[in-house]
Amino acid sequence: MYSKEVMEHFSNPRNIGVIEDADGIGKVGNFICGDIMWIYIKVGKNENREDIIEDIKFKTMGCAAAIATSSMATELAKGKTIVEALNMTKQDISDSLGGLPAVKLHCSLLATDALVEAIYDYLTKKGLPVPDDVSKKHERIKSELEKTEKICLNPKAQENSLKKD
Amino acid sequence: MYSKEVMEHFSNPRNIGVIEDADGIGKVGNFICGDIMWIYIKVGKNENREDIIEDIKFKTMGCAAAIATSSMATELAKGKTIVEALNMTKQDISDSLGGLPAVKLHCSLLATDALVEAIYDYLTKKGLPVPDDVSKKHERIKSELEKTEKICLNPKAQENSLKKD
Amino acid sequence: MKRIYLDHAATTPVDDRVLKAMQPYLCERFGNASSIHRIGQEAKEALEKSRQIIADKINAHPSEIVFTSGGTESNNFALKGVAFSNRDKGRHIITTRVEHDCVLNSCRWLETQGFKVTYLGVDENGMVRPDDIRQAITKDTLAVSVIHGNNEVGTIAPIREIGKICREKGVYFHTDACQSFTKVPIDVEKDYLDMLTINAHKIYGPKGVGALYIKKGTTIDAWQHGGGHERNLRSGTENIPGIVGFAKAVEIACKSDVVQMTEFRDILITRVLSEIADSSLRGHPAHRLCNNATFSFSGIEGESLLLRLDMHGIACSTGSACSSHTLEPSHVLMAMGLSHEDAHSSLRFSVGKENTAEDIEHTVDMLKKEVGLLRKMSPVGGMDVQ
Amino acid sequence: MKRIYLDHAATTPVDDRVLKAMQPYLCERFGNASSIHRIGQEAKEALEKSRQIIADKINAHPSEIVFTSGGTESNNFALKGVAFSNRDKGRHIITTRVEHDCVLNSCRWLETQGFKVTYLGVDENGMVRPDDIRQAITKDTLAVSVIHGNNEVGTIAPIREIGKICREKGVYFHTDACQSFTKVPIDVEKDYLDMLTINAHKIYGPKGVGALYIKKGTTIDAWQHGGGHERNLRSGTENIPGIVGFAKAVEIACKSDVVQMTEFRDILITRVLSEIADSSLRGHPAHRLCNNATFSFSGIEGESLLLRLDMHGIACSTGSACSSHTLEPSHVLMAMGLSHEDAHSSLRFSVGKENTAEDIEHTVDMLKKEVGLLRKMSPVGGMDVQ
Ligand SMILES: Cc1ncc(COP(=O)(O)O)c(C=O)c1O
Ligand SMILES: Cc1ncc(COP(=O)(O)O)c(C=O)c1O
Repeated sequence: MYSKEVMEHFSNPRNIGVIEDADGIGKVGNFICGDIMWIYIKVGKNENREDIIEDIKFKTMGCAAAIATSSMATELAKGKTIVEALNMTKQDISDSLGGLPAVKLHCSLLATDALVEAIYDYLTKKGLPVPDDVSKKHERIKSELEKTEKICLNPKAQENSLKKD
Repeated sequence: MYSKEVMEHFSNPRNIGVIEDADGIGKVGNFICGDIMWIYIKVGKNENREDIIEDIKFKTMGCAAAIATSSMATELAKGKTIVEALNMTKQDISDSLGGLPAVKLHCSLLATDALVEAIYDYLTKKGLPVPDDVSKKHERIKSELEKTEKICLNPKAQENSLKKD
Repeated sequence: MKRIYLDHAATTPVDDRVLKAMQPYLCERFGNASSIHRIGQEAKEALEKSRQIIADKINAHPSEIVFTSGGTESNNFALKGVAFSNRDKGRHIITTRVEHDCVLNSCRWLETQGFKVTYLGVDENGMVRPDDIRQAITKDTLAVSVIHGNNEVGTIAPIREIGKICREKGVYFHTDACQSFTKVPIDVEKDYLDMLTINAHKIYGPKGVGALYIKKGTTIDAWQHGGGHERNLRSGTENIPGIVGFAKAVEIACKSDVVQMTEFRDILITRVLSEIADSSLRGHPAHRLCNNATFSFSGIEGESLLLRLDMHGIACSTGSACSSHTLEPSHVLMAMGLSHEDAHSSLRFSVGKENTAEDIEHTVDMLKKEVGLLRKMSPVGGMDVQ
Repeated sequence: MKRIYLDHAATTPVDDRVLKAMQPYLCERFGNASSIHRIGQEAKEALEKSRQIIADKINAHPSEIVFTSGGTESNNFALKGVAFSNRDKGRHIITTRVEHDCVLNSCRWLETQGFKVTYLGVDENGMVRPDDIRQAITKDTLAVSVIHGNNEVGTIAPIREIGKICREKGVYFHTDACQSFTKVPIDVEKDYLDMLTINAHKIYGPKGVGALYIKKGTTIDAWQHGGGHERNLRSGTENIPGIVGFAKAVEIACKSDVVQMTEFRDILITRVLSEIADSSLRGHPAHRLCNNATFSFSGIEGESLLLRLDMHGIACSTGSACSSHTLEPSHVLMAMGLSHEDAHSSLRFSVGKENTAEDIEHTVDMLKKEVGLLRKMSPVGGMDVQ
């Protein structure tokens, strides 16, 4: 079901934990699927004086795919400039993991979302200019979170589930 | 499927053949089931000067039940008075054979019918009085034969058959 | 007494290699293919490998194969699933009068549900005329279902020709290939098939397993609802040992077996027709299954001949169902225009790969003897034969 | 690494004695039970003997047992067969929100065919209230279907009480006993059952075999049409080895296995609840299947815990289907009023007779370890536990 890479990152996830004095925190979650992901970043500067992700940690409650994508996303982001990190796509993550099952692709989106949110948090906290696309992404993420929370409270939503055995 | 007695009579049927100078011949058949039964009788007298079935033979085309009931019916009838033979029921035959499958019960009726027809033939040929119930039976047998022949010529009849494998 | 089994059209023994392939999946690798733990995933792998093998055999994509509990379920599913799913597009189905009962009775049931069914006749060899199908197709027609290799008389229908007509007319084409599968080549592309029924227990695989090929894009409703197995088309915990056995049976089916069965069938036919008077071959003389030899022996009822052969350890089958379960003669033989008498006097021999030349010779010898005996008993035509 | 299988509610291995009973019917006594020759009649005898064994187990008459391809087919057949056969008498069916998907999805399909279905809720233990059923029955009600032993949380429904209500009200009562069969005594007379679904692969029998008990006199249509097998109620060549295996599995099921499973289940429950913080038992604390222990571990998603246990060779199952096939949480847990989060954090352990005490102890040890690890990773409630 899962690739070897997914199982490897799931078995030995990198960058677990919190950063106590984090510069930004991104908290996302899809309550329906049951995945919740928090990403903490510490921002530094590289030799070109660009903002880079100096340290990154995550906390995830979720399926194997959610944990593996968290691990992979943090691995990929570490050391990247903020601009590079923002350009990371869910495809990048899933490719690095040797692919994800179709129903699990949303996990890799969740990881990029968490990273965007952490960066957004950092930018707004610092009073730095927030690029347009980042604002837009932030709005989308916020509204989706609200939507899934609403579905969770709506008992109708659970009537279509399938369970086998 | 069949009782031991049926299989025994089917394997070694008694009284097969024709009686060239028969006193009576009964020819019955259910074309739909594919059973055709001819019974030949030779009539003699017992010590009380009653008509008895001195000899009896049959020719049958039919399933195992048809052959076994022919064999059993002729066995049972041999030596009986005509009155006794006429009183033989399909139940007598099927009981003597240790029972028949439900769909095959009609075979034992066929055998008693053939016997009735042979006796009817003997009585009418000899100009002897035909008891009322024998006439009635003869009429029934004749009309049933015509009915099944008609069904055979009616292609609709075959539309409901079931075949397994 | 050696047993000689000549009823392979009814069912076959499980091949040793099939049993061996199945065995690990019964006691050790027994997982449920829906389970995500390792033992479940092993089952899933076996399932998908089996699907691939079967798809390859008929030139299909694995995602087009749905496993079922057998030929009966596949035929029910194909006909009812397509009918219910497309009832707003039409209500008419075309089939033939020589189908297996699971097709006929599915159609009859559909008639009670508001569908109209045309049951096409066949010629005296049991062959359906493609032109009849062309003419029967109306604007209201949803699907055509024609048996590939007839289970009673062995006639092989021209499915490619029929498939072409259906494709041109835009109606679905389904064939029931339970008897022909692995005996006659089938290519779902070249034969223009939209659906194809196959099963395992006719090809030395286990009972209780079959499949339905469903061409990608076919509009069909699931017929057995539940946990969403088989891409939501057929729910129910997958019978992994059975499916693995099915695939193995497909894998080991080979040309040389077909050649040998054909040879035995031909010896049987040649000897019977030349050595037993008033015997006739039923079904098409040339376009027939490699293992089917069905005869009528005039003056004899099939069941009694069958049972007398059974006493010699020889197993065959009546063309007619009269003898076992109903009193009516075979609908297939009647559709071919046989009289009731001829229909009742029919016997089907279906050879298998484990038969030997001596089996066949011995069978003909016993057949001659028993036909003679029964004819001596028979009032019909009994005088002039033997 | 020793494999510890604790997913017996999904499927069980085939017992050696079952395999041994089946084997002769695969290769040697492979006949078709419809064939009238000896090899067919042998198969028929095995079929009827098996039917007797199963009938005896539930206090039914053999003629009331119809063999099918499994629990899914039996449930589909029961519901659809009764609905279609009685549609002129009524259109209403009552079931619960905690049924297996094959009951729920059969009902949903029936809704598309003009039937009305009431899906009754349950209490927080997954228990249906008989009084709700009494109140839901209207003049239009045809049948009530309630799962006996719940496959996810193990709660055992009071079928005798429900059956009595149905009998009084004159509506058919069906129960899906796939999980409870041979674990909880069932008596079709005393439990007022009109229909009962059972299958083999949950009780150490083979996959692909089940049965439907149909009380004599019940008005029900066949759902799989064909050659008229199973007294015309379910056509298709009978899967004799499977059926023989099913009967053997029933025969060897014994009280002492139930006692042992109960003991292991209780060790599991006691240790988990006392040694793992923020863990809760799901399902009824007392009225529960002897082999089911379902927990929620707050702050953890079930699938990841399942997979981490799998790395230790321990096989269990998520209460939620999210992890494998859909993204939604278990409908059973949701019906019991759990939050999405709790539903996602559930795991089902189902013990079997071949488990050992060490299996259970080792499982709890590993569970403690992995729950701790995953909670360290988790943002939810991760601070205060461990
Ligand atoms: C042509 C044909 N179709 C369908 C079937 C039914 O298949 P099954 O016995 O697997 O249900 C059979 C044999 O039984 C058959 O010969
Ligand atoms: C309660 C219940 N009903 C029905 C089924 C379906 O049975 P089968 O897998 O034999 O189709 C299962 C298990 O799969 C079950 O647990």
